[in-house]
Amino acid sequence: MFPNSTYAESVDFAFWFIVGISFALLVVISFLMVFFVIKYNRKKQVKAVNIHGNLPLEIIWTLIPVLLTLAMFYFGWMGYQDLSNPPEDSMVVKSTGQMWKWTYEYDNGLKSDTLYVPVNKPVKIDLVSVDVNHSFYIPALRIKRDVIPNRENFLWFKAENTGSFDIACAEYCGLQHSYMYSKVVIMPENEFNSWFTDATNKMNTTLTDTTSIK
Amino acid sequence: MTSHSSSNNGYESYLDYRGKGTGLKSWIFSTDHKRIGILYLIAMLIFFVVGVTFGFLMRLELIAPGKTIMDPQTYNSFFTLHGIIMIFLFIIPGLPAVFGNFFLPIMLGAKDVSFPRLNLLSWWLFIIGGLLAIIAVFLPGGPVDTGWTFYIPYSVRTSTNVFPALLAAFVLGFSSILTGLNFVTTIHRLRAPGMDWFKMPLFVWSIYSTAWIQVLATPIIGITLLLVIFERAFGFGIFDPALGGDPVLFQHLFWIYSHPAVYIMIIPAMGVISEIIPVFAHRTIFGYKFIAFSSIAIALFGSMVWAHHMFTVGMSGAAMFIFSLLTFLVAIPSAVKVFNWVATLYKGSISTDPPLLYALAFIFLFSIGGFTGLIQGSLSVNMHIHDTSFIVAHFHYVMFGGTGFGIFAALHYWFPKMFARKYNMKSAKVGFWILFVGFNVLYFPMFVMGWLGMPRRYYDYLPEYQIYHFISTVGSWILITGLIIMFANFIHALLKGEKTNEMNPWGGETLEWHVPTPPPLENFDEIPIIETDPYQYKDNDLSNTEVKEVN
Amino acid sequence: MENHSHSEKHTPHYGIYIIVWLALLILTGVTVAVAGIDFGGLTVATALLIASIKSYLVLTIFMHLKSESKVFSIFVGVALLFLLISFVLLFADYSFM
Amino acid sequence: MSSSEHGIAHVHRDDIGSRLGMWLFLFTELILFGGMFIVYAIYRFTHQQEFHLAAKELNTLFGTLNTIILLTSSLTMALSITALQKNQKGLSIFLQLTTIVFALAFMVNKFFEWSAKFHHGLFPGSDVLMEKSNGEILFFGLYYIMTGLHGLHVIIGVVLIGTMTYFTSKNRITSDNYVRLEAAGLYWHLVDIIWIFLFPLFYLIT
Repeated sequence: MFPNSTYAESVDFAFWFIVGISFALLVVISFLMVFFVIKYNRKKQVKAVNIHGNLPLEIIWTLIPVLLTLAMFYFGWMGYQDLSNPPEDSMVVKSTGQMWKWTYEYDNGLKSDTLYVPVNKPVKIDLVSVDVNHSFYIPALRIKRDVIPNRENFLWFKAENTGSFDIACAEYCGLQHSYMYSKVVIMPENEFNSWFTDATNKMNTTLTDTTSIK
Repeated sequence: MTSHSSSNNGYESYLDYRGKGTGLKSWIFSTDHKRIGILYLIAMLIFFVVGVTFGFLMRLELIAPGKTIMDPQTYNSFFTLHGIIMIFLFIIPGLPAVFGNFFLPIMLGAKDVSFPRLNLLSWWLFIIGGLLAIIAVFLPGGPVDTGWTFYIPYSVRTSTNVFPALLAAFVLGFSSILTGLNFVTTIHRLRAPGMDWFKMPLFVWSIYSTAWIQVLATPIIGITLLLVIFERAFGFGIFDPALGGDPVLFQHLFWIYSHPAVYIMIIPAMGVISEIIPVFAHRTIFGYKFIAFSSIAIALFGSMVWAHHMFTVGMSGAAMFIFSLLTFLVAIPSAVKVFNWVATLYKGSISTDPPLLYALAFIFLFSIGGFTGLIQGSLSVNMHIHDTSFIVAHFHYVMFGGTGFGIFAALHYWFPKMFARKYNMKSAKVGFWILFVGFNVLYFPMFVMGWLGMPRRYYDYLPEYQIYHFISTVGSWILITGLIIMFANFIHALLKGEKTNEMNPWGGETLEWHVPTPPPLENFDEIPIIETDPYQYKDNDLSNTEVKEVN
Repeated sequence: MENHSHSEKHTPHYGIYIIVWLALLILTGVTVAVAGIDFGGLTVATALLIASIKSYLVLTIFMHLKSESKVFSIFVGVALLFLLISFVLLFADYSFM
Repeated sequence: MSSSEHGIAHVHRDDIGSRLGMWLFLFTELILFGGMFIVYAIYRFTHQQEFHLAAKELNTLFGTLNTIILLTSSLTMALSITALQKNQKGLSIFLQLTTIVFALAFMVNKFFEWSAKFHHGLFPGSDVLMEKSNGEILFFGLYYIMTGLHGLHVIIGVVLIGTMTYFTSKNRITSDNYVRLEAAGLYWHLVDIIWIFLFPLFYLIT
């Protein structure tokens, strides 16, 4: 699953940065444990030595983790800063979560159950829930935000490649929670525009139809 | 267990004591801290088996996409009940209520806890809470399906039996508070003469910081659940968004308790490890004060990081910054503990008996749990992996790999003292290795699929995740085999195991190894006077005086 | 550690309690009286300040914290610190929204 | 170290320990209410105007009267312990009974206050309340739960102090063994402290 935005790339970097350090430390800890257990095994009849502690060592292994974790924090925080500041020129789509489906509404009132967006253009998603908590999650873009009644949440992204990706609900919301999937379709800008115009026209005709029947 | 008639070596053991009534009555109304510990142990293990069964069945359902053995409603109830039972009825009482009760007074050189009758009341509240949780399954309306987190607004909307489940958690909270209150008072008031704070065993330090969290944090969940009960029953507007409430505020209050609760679960396990490692390395613990103070530090900082469970709800930037930063810093005292444990193995005389194996596995698995905790504490990464099976894997590594293995370590370590029986060492080791392998096969794939985007609490999943789910389910079978071997070994030991009155089978130096086996009714004929530190191992020093370093 | 003397209490007096009671009544009067005045944002702060003074009196005199050993005051401090942490961190979220 | 009677688990008198335990229990009560104060604080912060409006419905006179009653009952409770310490058993019992009378007066007052609210249709889920703004619904939800739970604590206090009065009259609480009376007193003062905060926050923010 390749990352599909600069934000997703920064998430992947922070992830592998922490995994790398953690893995190295885990190897050291595990190796030392196993090594000591073998080297100082009671079967070798060697007398144990009482060592009550070592202050410089304690300071070192407190300070080094502090520095490492501060670095980890830094990358996570910088990435998040990016996510919480959508560009001014973002296209806004309102996403409504309800048990158990998503509906996307564009600023001209056009509704869709699949999220069509143009590639390389910032898209801001306003998140609205009409019943319980949901969470809007696009794994390919590494973004997620809870959808909570009475709360105005949003997220934004700028996809770098076209394609069709899953949108999942990540906050437990009852019986059909695991079926609350939909798709985000990222298309080239001209394709998106023609879809948007078509769909809008279709919507307007249906609207006039219903009014004429009345 | 009641069929004990161990030889009387001129004293009355707590197992033989006949005071108030006989048989069952002499147990369930006993105020003796050791009997109460055993009562907790029995109750807790029964709930553990039930919880494991739910987990096993869920894993079986997930072996393939689509319906395998149950419908989604049943699955949703199963993960809720699995969570409620494992957290409130197994891990939280696991170490403090069982081994804290049994060994804390002995390790302090006391005859009992400060309030023995209150102690018995705690156990009864625990049982009442457990019964309420069972009622929540069988009442019409169907088993509760909110997840153990009871998030608003789903928990005021669903028609299932939320009410008894909330009440159960509320009552269990009180049981936990009373235990904590009892332990804090006991540690302050009943230390034997000469036992100053830095002569206390490290298990006592860990129970002390745990007990404080129990007293201070639990009321918050009590009141929060009570508010939800009122909200459901009488239509008050508190958290319900339809009445203007804020569902996020519920989450805040829930986690103000439930995050420190994680430390209620893990700190005592760390205490057990700090006991076991010096005994089986046969040398003094490395960095006693650092381990002791890190328990307090974890308790303190642990109460400041709750909102890292809520990074995706849309908190303010300031809150995100603070909670993420503190989350990283709370890892430091845990790291310090791990380093000190490993250093304690250095130049020891190590005997690889089952308790040590469990302790080493604890360090390994808890480290993985801790490191993956760092990954989640990172804000941008959290946006991706929050509420995926990555989280499920992480907290099982901490809760099961950490606390669960800590409980098993404690059982193997203290079993001979508690029951005056020997278990089979070989079976214990076989059981351990199968359990260890099964554990990793079961939970590690969840990290991978979580990173790939598999959300948690999913009854069904997309086909691309099937291979990981399949491996994980196979892991659950291996793990359960290990558990069966372990429990069969204990049951066999209880019924047919070799009786032993050996006072100190492992060569421990804390006080519980200096009372007879099984311990007498009031632990000590005469309260001991403490002159030395808990982990002396003076016999090491005779030939090695020149290498000895003093802190 | 054991302290078995349970008659270590200070010599009891009625007078101090009555003085504290009078002070509490006066403070109640003050808080009702100033509630009508609009201090802007300070109204709540004033009310809470007076309530805190009243609680302090009850804690130290009626509940004997002043004459108890130090560990009792430390305990109260720990409990209040926990509540304070919860308040401060929660407002770190709500007041910067 | 007195050796304990055989067969009875550990008879050991430690008054400081008992009081320490009681204080720890009081913390849980304090934090129980603390949780509700947190909810109150947040909602007051997010719904300032509506809370002001809603608080106008509450009767300051009732509130002030109840504050005075409760403060005075705290005084009589404190005095009853001093009386016992001075070995004035009769006076102590009288003061304990006075405390109970004040507590009951508090509840009677509360009863009239709540009745008046119900009479105006202001109770959880009522039509009158549901038509009001979100902030007002939250305010009254909190008002009923917080004063209600406090009232419950007053009733528990009455039972507790009543039991202590009985013990005192039967000489099970005496001038050299009164730690249970002290514990009951501590509980009662905590109930008072909680009211000291409830009063301005609900009645005086109009």
